[in-house]
Amino acid sequence: MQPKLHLPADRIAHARLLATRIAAPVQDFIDSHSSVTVERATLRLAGADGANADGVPVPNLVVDQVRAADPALLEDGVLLRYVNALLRGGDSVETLNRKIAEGFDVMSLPLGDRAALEKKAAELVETGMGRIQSMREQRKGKLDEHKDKNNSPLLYLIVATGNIYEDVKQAKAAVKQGADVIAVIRTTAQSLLDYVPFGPTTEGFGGTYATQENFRIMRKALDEAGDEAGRYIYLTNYASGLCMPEIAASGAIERLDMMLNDSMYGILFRDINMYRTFVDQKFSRMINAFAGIIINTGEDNYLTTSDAVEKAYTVLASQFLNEQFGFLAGMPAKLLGLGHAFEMEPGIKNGFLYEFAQAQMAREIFPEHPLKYMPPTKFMTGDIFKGLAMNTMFNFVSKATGQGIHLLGMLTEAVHTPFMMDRYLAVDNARYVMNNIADFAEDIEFRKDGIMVKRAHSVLAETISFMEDIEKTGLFDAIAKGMFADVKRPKDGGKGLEGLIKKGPAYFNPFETYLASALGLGK
Amino acid sequence: MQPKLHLPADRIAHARLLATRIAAPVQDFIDSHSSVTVERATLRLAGADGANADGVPVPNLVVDQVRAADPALLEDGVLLRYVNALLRGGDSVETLNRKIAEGFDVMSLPLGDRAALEKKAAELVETGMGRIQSMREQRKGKLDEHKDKNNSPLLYLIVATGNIYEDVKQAKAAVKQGADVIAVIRTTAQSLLDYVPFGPTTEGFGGTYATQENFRIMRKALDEAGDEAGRYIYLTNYASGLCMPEIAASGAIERLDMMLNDSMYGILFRDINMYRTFVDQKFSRMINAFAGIIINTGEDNYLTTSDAVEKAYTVLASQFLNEQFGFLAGMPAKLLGLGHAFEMEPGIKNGFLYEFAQAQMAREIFPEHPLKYMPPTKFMTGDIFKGLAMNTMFNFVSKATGQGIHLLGMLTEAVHTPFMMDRYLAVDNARYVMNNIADFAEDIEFRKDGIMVKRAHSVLAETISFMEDIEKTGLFDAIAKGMFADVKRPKDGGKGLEGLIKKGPAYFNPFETYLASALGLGK
Amino acid sequence: MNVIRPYGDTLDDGKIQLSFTLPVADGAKGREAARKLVLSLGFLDCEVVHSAALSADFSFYVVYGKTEASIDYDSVVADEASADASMGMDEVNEYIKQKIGRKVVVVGACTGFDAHTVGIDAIMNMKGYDHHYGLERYPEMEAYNLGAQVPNEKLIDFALKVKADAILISQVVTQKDTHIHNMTEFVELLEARGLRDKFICIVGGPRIGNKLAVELGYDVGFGRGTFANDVATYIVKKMAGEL
Amino acid sequence: MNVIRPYGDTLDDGKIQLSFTLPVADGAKGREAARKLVLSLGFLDCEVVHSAALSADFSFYVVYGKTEASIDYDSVVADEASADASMGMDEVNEYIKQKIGRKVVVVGACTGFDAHTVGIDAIMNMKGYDHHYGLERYPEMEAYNLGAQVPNEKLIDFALKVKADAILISQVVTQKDTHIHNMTEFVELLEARGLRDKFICIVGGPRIGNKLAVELGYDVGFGRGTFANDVATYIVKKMAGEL
Ligand code: B12
Ligand code: B12
Ligand SMILES: Cc1ncc(COP(=O)(O)O)c(C=O)c1O
Ligand SMILES: Cc1ncc(COP(=O)(O)O)c(C=O)c1O
Repeated sequence: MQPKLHLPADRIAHARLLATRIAAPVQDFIDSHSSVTVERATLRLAGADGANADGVPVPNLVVDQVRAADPALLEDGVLLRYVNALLRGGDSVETLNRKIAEGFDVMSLPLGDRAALEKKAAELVETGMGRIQSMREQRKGKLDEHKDKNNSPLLYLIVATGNIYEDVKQAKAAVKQGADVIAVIRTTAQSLLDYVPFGPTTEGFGGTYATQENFRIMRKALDEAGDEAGRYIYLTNYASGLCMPEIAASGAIERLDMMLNDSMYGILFRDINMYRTFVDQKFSRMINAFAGIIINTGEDNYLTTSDAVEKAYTVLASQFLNEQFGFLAGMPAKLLGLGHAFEMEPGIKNGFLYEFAQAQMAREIFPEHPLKYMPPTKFMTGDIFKGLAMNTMFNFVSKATGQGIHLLGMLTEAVHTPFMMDRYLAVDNARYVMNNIADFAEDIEFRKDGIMVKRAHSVLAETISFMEDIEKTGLFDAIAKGMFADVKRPKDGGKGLEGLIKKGPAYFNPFETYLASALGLGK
Repeated sequence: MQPKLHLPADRIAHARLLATRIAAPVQDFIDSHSSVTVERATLRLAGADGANADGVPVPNLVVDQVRAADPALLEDGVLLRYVNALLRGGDSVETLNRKIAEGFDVMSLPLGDRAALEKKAAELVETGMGRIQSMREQRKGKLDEHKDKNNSPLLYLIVATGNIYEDVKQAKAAVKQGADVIAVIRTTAQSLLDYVPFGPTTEGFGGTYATQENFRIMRKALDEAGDEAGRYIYLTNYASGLCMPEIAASGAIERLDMMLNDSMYGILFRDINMYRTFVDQKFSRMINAFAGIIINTGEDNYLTTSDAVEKAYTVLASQFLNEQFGFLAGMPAKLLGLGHAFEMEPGIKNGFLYEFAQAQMAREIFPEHPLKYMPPTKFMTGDIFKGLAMNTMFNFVSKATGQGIHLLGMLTEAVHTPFMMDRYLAVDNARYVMNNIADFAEDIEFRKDGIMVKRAHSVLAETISFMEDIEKTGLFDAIAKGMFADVKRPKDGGKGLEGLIKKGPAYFNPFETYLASALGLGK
Repeated sequence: MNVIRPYGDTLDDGKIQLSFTLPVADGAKGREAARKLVLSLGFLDCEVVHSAALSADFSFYVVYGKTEASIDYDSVVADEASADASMGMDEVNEYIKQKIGRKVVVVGACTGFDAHTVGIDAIMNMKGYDHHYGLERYPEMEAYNLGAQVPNEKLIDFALKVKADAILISQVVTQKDTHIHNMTEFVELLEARGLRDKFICIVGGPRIGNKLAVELGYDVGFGRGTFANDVATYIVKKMAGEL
Repeated sequence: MNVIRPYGDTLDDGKIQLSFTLPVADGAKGREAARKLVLSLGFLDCEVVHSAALSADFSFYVVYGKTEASIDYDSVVADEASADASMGMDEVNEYIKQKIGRKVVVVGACTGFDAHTVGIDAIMNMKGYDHHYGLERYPEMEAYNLGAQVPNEKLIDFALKVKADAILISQVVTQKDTHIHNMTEFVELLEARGLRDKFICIVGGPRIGNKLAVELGYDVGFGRGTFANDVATYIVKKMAGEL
């Protein structure tokens, strides 16, 4: 698409430079730390799975056993102990998992020969990473098979029944209606659980638990539905929360295609400790990157609490930061589904022009990124007819600015989680609008000194000045001072800090090493 | 608004020239003819009103009396006989009307002194035209009082209960909701009645009878509602049909602000004889012009039967012809609400671009004309949610191309005549969209070789070649051959031919003379 | 028995969306009235999610309700003449040749004051509608389309004249039940003239249902989405005594 | 008696628009099922104006129905706490000075797993909402907003600590009736600890009605469109014994 906004390339470059400078000190911190969930994710990649009778997952049991034996041991990484148990018992991964679930303590065995351990670990890396690699290839195969059959932008629908089997029904109907992407919304507050539930689940509130088994069930259903519909269906779930890397690992194993993964969402919107979040997001993104999973970042959340006109620059600033942290985790631009949203008050004169300008701005500043564009939510009301009109305008802007991933707005957004018919109406609307304006983007230009051009320039300028402030303050302090989303998050506050681990000199994590090298990340 | 389409001025001028050449021979015919309804309209302007016990209106009674006495007398004009009766009886207009309604025959009195008759007639002209002039001034006063309070485009809503008192309720609610224009839809098939019913009416099908009393009732209601809302409310009704000039006369007297009035609608869509229609439309438009009433032409009708993409040129050709016949009747551009419509099949790829281009084309070719833009109707279905989305897109195009008179689309178009809530949803949608994109038109340009520019150029080219054909064929024959709207109308077929009157050498119609001179029309 | 209920996002949750106007002012009392009204329709549960003033005395409501109402799907009998397997054009012509052995004559019109010809044209005109040719194109049929606003009397006379097998009536305007009056008048005229049995009487239009048509004395009624071959199939099977 | 009915375009025409899904395939039988279902809800007359397939086994319907259901508008009692004449901020403060004579302490939170703070913030935060300042700005009130996902137990402890007069709970998520469980638990906890009478208990949220709140043992419930002064008015009048 031809650029329309005449944005100054040097200012954009400057903003990117600011992002690297802001991220650098954070990255230093990240590199010297792990967390309980990074360790558990590593275990999962190695094959740890299952749960005990109380539902405590095997990876948690292992970490807890290590910590119970001696908290200081965590600094060496937990994988060592799992591998040790495998080697000592001569068990398969499955057998060991079962034993652990039944009460076996990996710390009951003294550490064996280091070289043998490393060799065994290398085998596990090969198997684990091979499995993910093969999922990536499967995806590529299917995408090639159904080339050019998806809508552009991809039409993204959520299912949120709380029951994975009901979700499957709704998802299949959604595919029938034309969806390209199905996101299974998680149950309320799962992001605050410091473990990933096990097995298929049927009881969630406002969403369905993200579990590896649920991923598998939905993946299978969508492959079937997609084959029938003749297009690939992207499966999406949420990494964010206290278990980012673990969910990323399960997602990689079960061939998810997209994951919600934001470098700061957990901090700002879930009050998770900032150190913990930064550490977790990195490892989770390395996994996403290796698995070829597109991440969706959460800039839209800024606008659910702050004003979309006034605080537009926070969205752009966050996009630059998410991009930067993504690059640092080895993600290429084409996996960075940076978020933004159509959330202005519908009564604003020329509001459509501002939205159009901002969406176009995102497109031009992040040209290769599969931008994730979110529909109106905050100003949706019980007036479903007005809501439908707002969604129509949103669909228009999305197509006219070439967005990548289009979350369908629901006319009942202010009423309930989507009914099946709500979803149908959403897809139908989007397809009508997007086909009807198919080449509009190419057919118009913006007036050089017009409202839209001016708007984009001013948001970019505000963003840069905001990022300059953050750079001066430092990102940790900036968050602590409430510079993002009007919420103050004390550095040592929030959930999950206790799960942060300072890596020791002997920290052992061959998965991390493998990933870093595969992704071309220098240490 | 800046032009965007780069339409060649010389081609537009050529099209206008073709229109004058097409209209000229028709105009010659018109000038040598009158019709029963032209005569009745003249009587109405002179004050003839009321109806007999069977509901036959006084103007019809007078014409019938003249014809019954001697059909050849019609060629002198009927007014003479009415004036004669007035003078002879020494009655007031009201008394004479009552007498006629009670059975008095104006032909029972021999013709009196010519000079006295002409003098009396001149008095009637002064009174009658003075009344209309004062209505025009009242309108101007009210428009000045509520300057800039109307929406742009004007939001036009219909009421169609069949009962004038119910219509009033609905109209008032519509004004409260934001309408600028209220059109009282006529009862099904009124256009085929060769008389105008009398008095207030409560029993119509699909609409309410157009009667002078109904006009008065609604005018009063809208003045009240408008004063309350702080803006002028335009009252609209339909001139078209077998009584075009009479309804125009009643509308002028009761301060209507707009009237549906098309030079060919009756022929093509109501199978009214073509000679009759051309004669009638001229006199009705002269009255409209003098009364400052905006006419709305009916080009949208072409698209209810023909394909909107293929037959776009018929719309533009008809606009040129309606313009030309308007000019010939003394109408300035600012009273010419030329019609067009958003009627493409919603499944067409880039359909929105074609609609946008055509609406913009109409705007650029007819820059001072208050274009009347009609909503989707043909492809509306029982899917009210899809319908609402189509209306949203229509509202968008209308605002983005600066249309003048905007007929609101109803989400239930395919279901029933509008419910009160349907109208509310329509206004609400239009106001949202139009405010949200307020200055979009000024903010964009069209790509020089883009789809929209090309579309407009090609429609203009097709129009010209179509009009060249018509010029060659002659308009009467072109209609007879089915070149318009795919319907063939034999020259001597259709309704109302028997009411055509060849003017005699002594034809007397001082109202026509007055209007022609006031409107600067050379004979 | 196969009991079904409306479905929101869970089987049998009974969710239904409603919208309507009440002739009262908008406000808390209006919303409560809306709620009570919906409950009185037998909804278990009702949320008024939106209200707005339409004028000082009228207000608009959007409501989501939950009902336990259900029906036995097995007991439902589809009642749309055009519903299921109609023959295609070629099949119909073949059928006529085989089972009737002469041309079938049909006469159609838009009757009364109704001027909506697009529907009857869709059924009868050569070009047809949405890739279904009209009856005029059927070689084994003779089709006369009289167009708009045809008086019932005239239509009957014409049908007699051309010895029509079937009369096709289109009725689009339904406001104030004009279509009912008009349809009734037609049948009464036929009966008065003792001609009811001479013709297959068919009526169609977007708001016409088969039930209504049969009630009013027609053989069949066709609604929205009808194509020429649906009607043709009906006519020829009826003539051949297969219906 | 003032009997009212839904209004389409004529008084008492009883017109209502409905839309819903049925767990059956789209088609003539589905449409008939939809029609029968609506009739079974007591509609006199029902037109299925649109149907569409949502999947092989689900279908969507748009329907217009006509009902004779009516209610006596005079007998309707508006039941929205925020409905009518609330005092403004200044008035409330004046009222506290006059009739209570000490600062009024309120504690608010979004309880359970609910993280939708925008609503409680709208009521409590300084800046307020839609030009209505929040309770924190009321000079005669002391307002504590505990934010999101506060366990009921914690909220009660905090309220005791600051000697709250009123506890304000926000519940936005209603799926699977979480709000009901959560609201019930809160009241049960209070009662178990013998504290129910110590506080004015108020709950709010977009899907909360006063009726429901009172049923579950709260003093009052506030729905969508509530402003701080509505709640403040209720609290102070209740404290002053004027409610
Ligand atoms: C086009 C149109 C017009 C055109 C008609 C042009 C023409 N030559 O037909 C014009 C502009 C003239 C017109 C005028 C009026 N119209 Co009109 N019009 C429409 C419109 C937009 C489309 C109708 C259409 O062409 N549909 C397409 C055809 C293919 O569909 P169909 O008719 O349903 O036909 C299909 C089936 O029903 C069936 N079928 C139909 N007839 C038959 C017959 C047989 C025998 C069979 C087997 C099947 C069959 O098969 C067809 C193909 O599948 C509708 C709104 C809408 N979107 O539906 C309003 C609509 C029908 N009109 C309406 C009204 C009120 C009028 C007027 C009375 C308004 C007025 N007061 O001036 C006038 C008067 C006309 C008159 N005297 O009848 C109302 C009717 C309301 C009601 N239910 O009573 C509608 C619904 C609009 C509205 N919401 O107000 N109209
Ligand atoms: C913003 C938002 C979010 C934000 C919340 C940010 C934040 N800090 O609050 C984020 C993105 C985090 C979010 C997340 C989720 N959300 Co949410 N969210 C919304 C949204 C878009 C707007 C809500 C809002 O802010 N409204 C504006 C405020 C001012 O209105 P209000 O809350 O009604 O408050 C007013 C009154 O109700 C009243 N009031 C409210 N509380 C109180 C308390 C008292 C004491 C009083 C007196 C009055 C009062 O006064 C207020 C002012 O008038 C709504 C959809 C919508 N448009 O309504 C969905 C919505 C509420 N969310 C929903 C869901 C399901 C979720 C999730 C569970 C999804 C998931 N599975 O991940 C999560 C989980 C959150 C959790 N754990 O609770 C659903 C709830 C469905 C239902 N009825 O159960 C909704 C309706 C969207 C939908 N259609 O699915 N959400
Ligand atoms: C990046 C990101 N992660 C996660 C979520 C939601 O996750 P949860 O509500 O489970 O915290 C969102 C929702 O907006 C999001 O944007
Ligand atoms: C110019 C014009 N006149 C009149 C009408 C309708 O009048 P009637 O149906 O009464 O002939 C229309 C309707 O589209 C119209 O466009």
